[in-house]
Amino acid sequence: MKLIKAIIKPFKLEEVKEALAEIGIEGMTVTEVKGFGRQKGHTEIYRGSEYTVDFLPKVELEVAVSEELAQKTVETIVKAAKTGKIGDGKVFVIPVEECVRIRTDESGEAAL
Amino acid sequence: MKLIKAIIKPFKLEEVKEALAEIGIEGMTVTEVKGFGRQKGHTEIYRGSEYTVDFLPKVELEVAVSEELAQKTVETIVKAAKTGKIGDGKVFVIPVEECVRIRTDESGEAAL
Amino acid sequence: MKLIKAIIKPFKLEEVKEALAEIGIEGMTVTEVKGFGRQKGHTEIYRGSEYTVDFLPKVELEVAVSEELAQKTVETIVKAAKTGKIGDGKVFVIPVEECVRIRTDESGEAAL
Amino acid sequence: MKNKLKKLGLSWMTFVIFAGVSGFSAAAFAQDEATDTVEEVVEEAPAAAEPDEDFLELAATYGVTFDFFTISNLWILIAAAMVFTMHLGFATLESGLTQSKNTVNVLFKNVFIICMGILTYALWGFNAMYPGFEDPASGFFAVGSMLSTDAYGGTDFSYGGTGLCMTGWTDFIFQAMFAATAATIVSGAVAERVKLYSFMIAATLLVMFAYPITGSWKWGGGWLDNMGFYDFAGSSLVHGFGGFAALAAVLLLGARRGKYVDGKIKPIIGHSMPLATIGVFLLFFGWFGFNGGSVLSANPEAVSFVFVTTALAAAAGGLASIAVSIAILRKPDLSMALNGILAGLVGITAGADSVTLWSSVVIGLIAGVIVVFSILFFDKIKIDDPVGAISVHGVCGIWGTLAVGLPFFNGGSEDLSFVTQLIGTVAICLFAFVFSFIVFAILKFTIGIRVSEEEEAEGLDIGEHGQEAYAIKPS
Amino acid sequence: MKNKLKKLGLSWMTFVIFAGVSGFSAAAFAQDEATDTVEEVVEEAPAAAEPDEDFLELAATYGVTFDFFTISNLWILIAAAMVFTMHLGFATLESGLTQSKNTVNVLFKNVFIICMGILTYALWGFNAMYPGFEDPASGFFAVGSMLSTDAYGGTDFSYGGTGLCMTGWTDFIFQAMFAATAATIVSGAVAERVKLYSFMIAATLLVMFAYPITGSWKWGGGWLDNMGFYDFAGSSLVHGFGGFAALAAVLLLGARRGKYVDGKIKPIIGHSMPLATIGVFLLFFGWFGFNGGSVLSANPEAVSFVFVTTALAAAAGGLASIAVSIAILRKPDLSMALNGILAGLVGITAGADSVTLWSSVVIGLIAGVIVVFSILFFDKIKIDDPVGAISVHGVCGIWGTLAVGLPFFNGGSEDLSFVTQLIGTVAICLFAFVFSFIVFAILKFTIGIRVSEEEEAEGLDIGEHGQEAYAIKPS
Amino acid sequence: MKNKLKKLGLSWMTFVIFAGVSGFSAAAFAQDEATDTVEEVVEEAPAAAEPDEDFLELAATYGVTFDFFTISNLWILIAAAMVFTMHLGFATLESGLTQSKNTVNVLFKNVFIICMGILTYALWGFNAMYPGFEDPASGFFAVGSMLSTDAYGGTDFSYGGTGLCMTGWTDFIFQAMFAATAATIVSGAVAERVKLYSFMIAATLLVMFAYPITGSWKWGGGWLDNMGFYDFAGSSLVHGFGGFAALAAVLLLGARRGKYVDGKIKPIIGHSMPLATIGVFLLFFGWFGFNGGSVLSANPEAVSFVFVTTALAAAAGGLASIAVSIAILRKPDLSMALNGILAGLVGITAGADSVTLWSSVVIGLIAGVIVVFSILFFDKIKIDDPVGAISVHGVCGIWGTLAVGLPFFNGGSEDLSFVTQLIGTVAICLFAFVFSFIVFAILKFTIGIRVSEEEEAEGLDIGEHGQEAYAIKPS
Ligand SMILES: Nc1ncnc2c1ncn2[C@@H]1O[C@H](COP(=O)(O)OP(=O)(O)O)[C@@H](O)[C@H]1O
Ligand SMILES: Nc1ncnc2c1ncn2[C@@H]1O[C@H](COP(=O)(O)OP(=O)(O)O)[C@@H](O)[C@H]1O
Ligand SMILES: Nc1ncnc2c1ncn2[C@@H]1O[C@H](COP(=O)(O)OP(=O)(O)O)[C@@H](O)[C@H]1O
Repeated sequence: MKLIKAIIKPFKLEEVKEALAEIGIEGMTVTEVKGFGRQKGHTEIYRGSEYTVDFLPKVELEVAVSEELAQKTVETIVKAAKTGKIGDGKVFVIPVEECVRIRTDESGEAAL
Repeated sequence: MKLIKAIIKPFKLEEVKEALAEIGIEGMTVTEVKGFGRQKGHTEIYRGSEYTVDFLPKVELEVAVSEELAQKTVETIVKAAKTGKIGDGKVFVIPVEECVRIRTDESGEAAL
Repeated sequence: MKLIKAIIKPFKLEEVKEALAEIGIEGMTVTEVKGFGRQKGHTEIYRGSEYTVDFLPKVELEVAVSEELAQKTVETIVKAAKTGKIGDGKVFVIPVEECVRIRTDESGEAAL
Repeated sequence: MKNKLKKLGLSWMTFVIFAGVSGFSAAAFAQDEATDTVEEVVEEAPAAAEPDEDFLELAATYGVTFDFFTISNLWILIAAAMVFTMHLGFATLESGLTQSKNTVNVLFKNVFIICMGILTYALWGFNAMYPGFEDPASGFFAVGSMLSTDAYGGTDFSYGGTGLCMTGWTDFIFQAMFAATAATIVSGAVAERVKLYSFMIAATLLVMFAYPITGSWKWGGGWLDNMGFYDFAGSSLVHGFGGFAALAAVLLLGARRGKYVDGKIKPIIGHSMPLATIGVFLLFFGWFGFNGGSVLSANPEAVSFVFVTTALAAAAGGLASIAVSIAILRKPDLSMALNGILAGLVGITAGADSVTLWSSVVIGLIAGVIVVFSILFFDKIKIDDPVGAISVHGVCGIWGTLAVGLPFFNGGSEDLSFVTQLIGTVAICLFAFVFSFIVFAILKFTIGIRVSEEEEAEGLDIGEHGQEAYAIKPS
Repeated sequence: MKNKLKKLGLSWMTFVIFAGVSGFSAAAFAQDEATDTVEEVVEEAPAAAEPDEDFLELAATYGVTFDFFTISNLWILIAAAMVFTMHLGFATLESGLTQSKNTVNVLFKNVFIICMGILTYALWGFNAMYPGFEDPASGFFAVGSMLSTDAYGGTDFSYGGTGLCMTGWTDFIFQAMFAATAATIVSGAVAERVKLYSFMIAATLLVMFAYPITGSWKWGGGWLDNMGFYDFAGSSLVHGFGGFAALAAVLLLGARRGKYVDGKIKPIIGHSMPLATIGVFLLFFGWFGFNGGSVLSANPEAVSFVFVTTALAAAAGGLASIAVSIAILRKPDLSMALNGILAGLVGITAGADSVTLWSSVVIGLIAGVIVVFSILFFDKIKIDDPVGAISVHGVCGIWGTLAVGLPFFNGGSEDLSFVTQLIGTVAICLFAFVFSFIVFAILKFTIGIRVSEEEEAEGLDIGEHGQEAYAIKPS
Repeated sequence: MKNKLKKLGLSWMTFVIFAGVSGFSAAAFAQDEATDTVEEVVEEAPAAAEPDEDFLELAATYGVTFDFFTISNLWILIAAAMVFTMHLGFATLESGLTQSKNTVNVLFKNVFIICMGILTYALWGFNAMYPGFEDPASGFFAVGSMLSTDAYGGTDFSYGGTGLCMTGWTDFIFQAMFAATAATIVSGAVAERVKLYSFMIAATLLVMFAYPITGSWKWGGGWLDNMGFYDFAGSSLVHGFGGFAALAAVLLLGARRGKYVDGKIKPIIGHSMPLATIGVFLLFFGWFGFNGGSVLSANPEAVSFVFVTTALAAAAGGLASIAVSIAILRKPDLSMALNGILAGLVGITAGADSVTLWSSVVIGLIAGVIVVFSILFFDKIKIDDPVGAISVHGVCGIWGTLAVGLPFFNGGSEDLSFVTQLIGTVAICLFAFVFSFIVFAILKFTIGIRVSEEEEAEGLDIGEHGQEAYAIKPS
């Protein structure tokens, strides 16, 4: 199993969720995060002093999927989250050794 | 070492924390997240328009443990977090290659 | 590639970010989390009842880096985040199998 | 207004009377003597405005007290608006001291209460509370009825006179703003676990029927009034009432899950101290209207004295709670400071006009001490009151009412008796407790008063309203 | 003040006149008869205070109505301050019902509007709105100008007389607080997508020029007033105006991205219900000043009646919306309850002084029902109004104005006609719509009125202001 | 009240005097002439209410000015309640502009200040501030003492007369609400790093001793008053005082860690713009009471003029800051707009009653410009003031006081001199600075004034109070 961790622009969440639903993925966990990356350098001013707003609001998606689905999931997220503009985010694939559904004690891919 | 990532219902946090303490685990990191999964479909209405509250408040627990403890930790979490109702969440086990305690530079399992 | 996950004290974020910039790391994702660890036992009182403030505000940093940079990154974070006092946090190194930049579809280390 | 003027057939004679009332004719004498110089002056000063018809009519109606009546009436209206802001104060205080998953529910209850309170008071409560008992000695329960007027704008002008100094409308709106308070107090104590519809029913019954009954005992000229019981603005009649109605509800409802575990108290921390602080400041502000308006006229001495005692007691209550929290809880506790201010305010409410100046400080100080220990006490006996409403309103309400009966505080007034005060406050609080107990008990055994364990865990916002207070659905 | 006193050359004669006016000479007669006893009394009572010169001058100026004038003037000033708090109410309501990424922008617009509104009203609007048309029948547009005074503090004391009962300054500040409201209403409807500078320009034009024009039609004694049109405190003149100006803006602006997707409505949920609730309570509070102050004197009957109708309609509106939301939306919806209260308030504004008592309840109830269906309707036809401003102010504004013309509500008054009410409200709302449409259309085809797709997605706070509302940059 | 009436032995003669005073006897003459018609009228109109005894007593006490006295007294009380809301304004503004980890601390300080301020002012300050200097020319320091009354409710009715137009209680409560302001201003400037107990001690000394001293120089009739110094509602006496006391504290305290790093300014961003905005609107609202109440009577011209100048200056200040922030900071900065409004308000405070109409706009505009540059300047010289208190209150306080002395603004009044204004404002601000410096210096070298580096990093909420403002402990 893989844990797909995607950092995307917040307003893309809905679209990504729907795209994932279309390929049969119905579970995910979402966190509000702040991202720091190339999309920066926009200097702002607070009460007269300049500062760089370098932590931009992003959404982090964690989706655990079976090996087979992993590639497809990544592609789906990339496609749905793309705007082509800087700051679109990243997708990471992390190995998952075990997975348990708390409610049923099911484990492995059955738990996803 | 393993990183146990558990997504649980928020009000179960206290119980899980105490259960973990009993098996000797005293460190963890907690994030407020929104979960999307089977526990959905409850349609709500905001100012007259229907929408699906599909992002439900959950808590994500990250616990790094030694190989030996991993299994026990997962079981403990599952047991403490279970309500038997849909939406109880998942536990993922992710490999950790290295771990460092910032304060002391200790590394490996000593750092946990 | 590795995902470096560091849990640090919030007010150290700026310093860590700058230290990472110096070694050429310009991307990271930051989450506000609550940490539970040795730095606890400070009992507080709310409306007369004692309780342990065991969930302290921390910041979780996720930095994906190439194999080569991993060690250096960990060291840099540890150095910059250290105060020597309890609660300084941990750094975990997690394997990453794949990485994609959403904007460009680049993958692998080029995507970092 | 035009129509009415015509109907009244305001004649020239009214003008003459009025002119007389205000000394116009006397002015005329003076003018005879010094006509020239007068004209000189008039050239420089802007011409004295001609009184218009409306004014003349009004003045003719009220006679010599017209202006005092107008000022007083205006003050009570403004005071009513200030008391209104207390409902916002309660809404923010209660939501600040509870968890964010129940915020919509807490706010909704407060919005409902003020709307329901005003309407039911118009439909029934007001006339039930001020019945004009024929025989005050036996005045226990009065029958309410709808506010009524013969025609547009009609309320008897002579309603207030100089004793009451306000129109019937003013009396109604001021009292209506008070009425809902009792339910609001209960709202805080039962928060985070009460079933919404059950609460709405109980709150309506409390405000519509129960509150006017005890109210009439004193303010409606009933048996307590007849006995010499004194409760200026309602330490017992409003706050004690609310606090003990809350106690009954909480006893039937039980504590929030997770509050008392294995014999230990686990605090459930309020989610927003800024909201709670906004609430207490607004309540403090509104209390100037609550107590100041209860003078029922703009009598300069009485209103200003009440402002001073109110402010001193609140300040003393806040400082006392801070001191106690530092002394016994080892930390300056903001939520205790906030409760201390409210305790001082509740404490002074019964005697704001009749205790001596520095007594108000002492009453406030003691209230501020009492409230901390009371909160600790109720927690110890596992009576779970998320916002401290029972302690603040119930316990300090009794304290304030009794204090008025102590010679030390009332300056030895012969009209005030500790025993009478005791009888009164016990009667009121007991009635509130019993009424509330019966209502909540009936609800408990019919539609239920507590949300399911699951709903309580997930939060009442989603459970009862399908709405989150702080949506973070990113978009 | 001292200087002025000297300039006025206040002579002894003024004192005599004054003394006469107030019956001093009469008092002297009485004293002749009973000198000894008087002295006795005086020994016990504190000495009657000597009237000082300032007072004498003022009293001499106003004559017999001095005190009534003073009370009335004070009331309108306090009412102005209460109306001021409505701007905070709008600011919090609007920011609560929108997303957190646009909060700075929403707050900024409200801060700007009140500042701009007061100043432009002083520069132009006030004198344009109260022109004293020579021929009311043809009074359509008046030319504005700067507030002016000959010298320090100078405003003609005779400005108000007993009919208006206030100084020119008071009249100005009370009306100024109203003036900005129209723009605030638009602000809510166009939130989350309008370009800041375009909005600032449009808002300025609306407040400075358009609002005084329709205002003068009625309150400035223009053609509508002449026709018998009645709008007590502005259901149409303020709220209908704002609502329809908003509608025009929204039509040109389009819906927020993501609101209507594939023919389905996707609600964009407000980020803070506590903020929204604070907003509505403050608006309710301010409305007592809005309607109560519109009596334009402290007339006890009128002001108190207006307080009662205002409160009853608001309460009824809230309850009706709660009931409807439970009935058709299956859940008690807090945001609908809040809108219901506002609907009731807007609805009663036109007739707060002239409808019968229980009519106010019915008007409020109907407004509370209308507003829910109106919000659903506008959403169905894809007119995206984040806070429901068009429904609350526009639709319920019309409802309130028309209701005054219905015999059922006005008690069959002969002065009020449904047709005239219809003409008036249509004229006002249409003018607002057309003016706003032209202004926003010109802006659309020049500097643009909508932020870029990207900025809308990222939020206007960063885009327009480079500031976040809730900084969480940890430090 | 009943008791007192008896004690005063209100005799029939009082009634006669009163009747005379109000022209009753004159009315009697009129009635003789037209008895029949009168009766006719009376049938239609409700009967004129009988004046009750309380009223008669009061009116007898005050004589002809009774109603004016009552109105004025009521206005100052309401103004006091409005000034009270400014403390909530400060609490929310300050917590909004600071970090969430210090929110409980900021709120707590504000809660403490208002409680402490009211009590110490009763214990010492009020009598120290209004001493009635025997020789004004040498009036520098007066000894304070407890408020006192001979008996219940007793304050000399003749306290105010028509010059002051209020009871002693009213005077006290109005001034008490002002008193704590000085400390609140300091609170904002030292936020996020000051040790709680040290601050509490310093604030108490400032409010109890220092503020009444400078206050007595002018408002207590001391040497500055004697010299012709003018400061209507306290640009210097309240705001300048607070601002310079804050400056001294900040100099001793140093900047927050992380604010100035390697010679660069790193802004520490406030955590909630909605809270900050609520704060400024409430301060604006309260300022109508602050300035309007400082008229010390309900004089229609003066109060209404003050409302207008206050509102115009605030609006101008807001717009000026917006313009400047757009011009030099390239973005419309909400926090600057908020500070601009406050700057305008502080600026107009010294001359709200005495500058010409459009001068108020110019004073506000200039204040709005000054405040932005002042904030930038203090940041440049590394004086760290999280909320801009020194600039808003200190710098604009001086500006406002001096402006009153400029003929351009005061319309060339001969009573006002720039040099006197300069002497006064320098004396007041200097005294505040020196007093505050000494107090904070002593504290610094004894118990310390700054929290540990670690506590500052972790936040004062946990460090000083063991409480979080926004608990998110899920449960
Ligand atoms: N090395 C990294 N490790 C973790 N997260 C990263 C990394 N680089 C970028 N991110 C995340 O991805 C987001 C977008 O990256 P950025 O470099 O701004 O643009 P792009 O995705 O277009 O390259 C960042 O805001 C951050 O949250
Ligand atoms: N594939 C997944 N990847 C990541 N998180 C998941 C996944 N599936 C479920 N979750 C998380 O687990 C929570 C519970 O899952 P859900 O399907 O609702 O119920 P259950 O745990 O009973 O199967 C979700 O709210 C979500 O946070
Ligand atoms: N086993 C663990 N798994 C995950 N996070 C941990 C673990 N132990 C500690 N942490 C995180 O590290 C933070 C600091 O740990 P703590 O034990 O308090 O101090 P120290 O880092 O000095 O050992 C905790 O607050 C928690 O967020």
